Amino acid sequence: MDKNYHDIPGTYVFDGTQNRAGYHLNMFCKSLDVEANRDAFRNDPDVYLDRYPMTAEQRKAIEDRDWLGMLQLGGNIYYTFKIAIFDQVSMQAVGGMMSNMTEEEFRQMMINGGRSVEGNRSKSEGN
Amino acid sequence: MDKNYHDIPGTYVFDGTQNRAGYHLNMFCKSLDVEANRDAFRNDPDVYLDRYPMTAEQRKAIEDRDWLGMLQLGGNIYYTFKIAIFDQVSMQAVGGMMSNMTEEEFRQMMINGGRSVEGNRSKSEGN
Amino acid sequence: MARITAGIGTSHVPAIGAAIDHDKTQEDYWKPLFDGYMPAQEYVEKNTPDVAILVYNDHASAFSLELISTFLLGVADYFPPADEGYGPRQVPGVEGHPELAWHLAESLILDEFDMAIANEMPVDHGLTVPLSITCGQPDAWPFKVIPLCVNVIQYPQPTGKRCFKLGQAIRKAVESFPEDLHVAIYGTGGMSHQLQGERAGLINADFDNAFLDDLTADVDRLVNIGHMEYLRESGSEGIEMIMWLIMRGALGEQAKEIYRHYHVPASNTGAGLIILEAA
Amino acid sequence: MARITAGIGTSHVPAIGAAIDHDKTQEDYWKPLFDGYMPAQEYVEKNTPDVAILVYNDHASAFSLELISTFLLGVADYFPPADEGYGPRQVPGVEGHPELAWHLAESLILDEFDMAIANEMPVDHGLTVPLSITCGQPDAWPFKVIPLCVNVIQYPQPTGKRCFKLGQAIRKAVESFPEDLHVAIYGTGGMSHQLQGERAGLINADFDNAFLDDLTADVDRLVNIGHMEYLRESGSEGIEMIMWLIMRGALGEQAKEIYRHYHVPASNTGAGLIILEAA
Ligand SMILES: [Fe+3]
Ligand SMILES: [Fe+3]
Repeated sequence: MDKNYHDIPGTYVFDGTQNRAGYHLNMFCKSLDVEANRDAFRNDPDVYLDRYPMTAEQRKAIEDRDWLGMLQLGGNIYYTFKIAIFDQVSMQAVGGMMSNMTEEEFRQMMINGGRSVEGNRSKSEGN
Repeated sequence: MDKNYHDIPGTYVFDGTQNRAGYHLNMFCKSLDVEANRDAFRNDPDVYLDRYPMTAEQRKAIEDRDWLGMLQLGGNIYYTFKIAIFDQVSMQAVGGMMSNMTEEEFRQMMINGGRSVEGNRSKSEGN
Repeated sequence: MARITAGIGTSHVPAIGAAIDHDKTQEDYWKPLFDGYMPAQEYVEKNTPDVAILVYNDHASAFSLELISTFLLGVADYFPPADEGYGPRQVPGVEGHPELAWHLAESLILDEFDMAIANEMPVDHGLTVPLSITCGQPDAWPFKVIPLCVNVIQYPQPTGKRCFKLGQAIRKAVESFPEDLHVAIYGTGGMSHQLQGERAGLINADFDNAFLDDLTADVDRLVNIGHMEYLRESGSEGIEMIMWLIMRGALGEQAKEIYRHYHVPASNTGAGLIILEAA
Repeated sequence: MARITAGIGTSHVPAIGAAIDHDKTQEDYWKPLFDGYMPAQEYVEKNTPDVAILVYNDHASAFSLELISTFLLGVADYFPPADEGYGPRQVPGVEGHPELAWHLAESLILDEFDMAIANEMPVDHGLTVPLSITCGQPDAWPFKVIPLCVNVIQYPQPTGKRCFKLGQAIRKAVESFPEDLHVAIYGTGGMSHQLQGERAGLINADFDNAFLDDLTADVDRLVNIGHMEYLRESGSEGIEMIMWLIMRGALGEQAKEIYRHYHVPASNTGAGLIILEAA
């Protein structure tokens, strides 16, 4: 299989490898759809996280709300964003944290037409 | 869609129409996979069956262990057979009850090579 | 017989739904977007179908990584709005059309599309936001809906070409349904956006506008866009546009553009809307 | 690279599993059937693959009418035996091969097969009985297994032709896997049987033997058997034989018959077994 999508900068394509690496991390996130689970997680995050057999790195990334780290460790944005919903943090704030901007800067970038594809297409071609 | 399989005698093809008619009946059967549900059903069949919005005919067919009736009302054999497992009744016994034979007669028919396809192909052609 | 008369392509950004639900559509940020939606609402009101086949994706709401379906048809009578962490959207429940849905499932599977069939599922913003965009805030949706849920989250998504072929097969299947039904089809998601990574916030208006153009001018080009091109040019979530190709495939060879609208941004997304009619 | 070398077709009747589990294989009723299985066990012992792709169907054990997948690949590390109402079968758990399974999922979806992907599921007699038939009662199964679960319960099942094409695509996908793996493929279910209705107990040995013959002599005839013919001639549950065509398609144009066995009855079923090698 041609994995040339690894050439796209700043992009974590959720393929089989990522799915396998992040399965329990993502399923933890998915569990937050249920109110009782959100309560349990709020009440005692440590005990709650113990239910999911994650690596120490994954667990730390969740605890630190390290949004990029979660992606790098197999997280999928639709799943990890459930933690942002839990935290009442917006998609713009998360977008900013992943790209080293404040929420307001990120929001303003979007109003200005978004991040340009120019220069963001390819690591190898640098375009 | 060509529904010419209705021409096959003594055969209930589980198509979309049957699926819709029998959904709750079959999902009741499926629930018997779980031991706690089997206990609840054994304990008070009436209360347990109330959980599933079935027609009066479907409910009666279940209560009567009317295996043909269940199929005619949308049951699927892989689901309704879960009731037979619950009752500790064999597939041969159920096969016999659907075709007006004793379990022993049915078993003997199988040992003799099974029910012949000759004469059992088509209602319209009578072959 | 039943007929597919119109196709609607539209983004399904959750924030658009939230803006409608919380009466923000006339705020400065949202007004230009919603002004552009009004003609679409008028079109749908004048041309209300009996049933809409709504092609969308579930965003880890009804389904999860436990079981990922490539193409899934909802055959239920009723689909409740999903709770996406804020409580279910306060919109009407979605009435299905099980007879046509089962007819589609049967036709498509015999036609070599490997559909999954769902008897029970909630529907998330992917399905309800397009209804809000095109129908406003009625007490009940004005038509029945057959959800067609596509995997766009897990790589590999079905190819654009496969999606287009599915659309063509849907057209054939609808036309073999005996009842006289007026059917519309929605392709939803996109347009360019990326929610994740250091490249989050990517928008490619040129890509989006060319996509809108070629839904009538050069369908062949669109059908041959590969996953790499979507990912690179339209952002990792821009690949949702493959769902518009199911809609386009279901309109037959020729289609006429009736209306279009494009606005950046809706939250993190290039928001597009197009109305097409089968020629 | 990986290669598919052998294909095994076999019935997967639950009573066969029960006879093994309860040491009844030497009883009069069962002995002729199990005597015929011995050469297959010897073959598998001499030619143990690294991985087997096991095509089977779930019998309302792991899945239900809530969500029906046409073709589903199991990508997990491990699949526990299902509880089918008697407690789980006391057989070893099934180790998966996630790398090859994901490779298959990706290749097949890009090749326009609309696969579902499952990360967690128990496996029922449909999968474990063929393992028992061909491997006996080991402490652990001698190879890894990729479950490929096919809908054969809900009409319409995928067509025999579609199944055969899926097999062909599987062959191609396996051959593009870089690791050197010896892969076998099982097609299971059938042969003629009908569990339901007044026609319960139907067996058609002529149909079954012709099917076994034509897996080498006239594959084209088998590929073109339609659903009506299966239902009418081989009983409503005989349609499971479409799963053998996935196995056959995965062996390439020519295949050689190594061994076969046919016996009536195993419970309500005409029990067949065949070993084929890719030419
Ligand atoms: Fe989406
Ligand atoms: Fe079976």
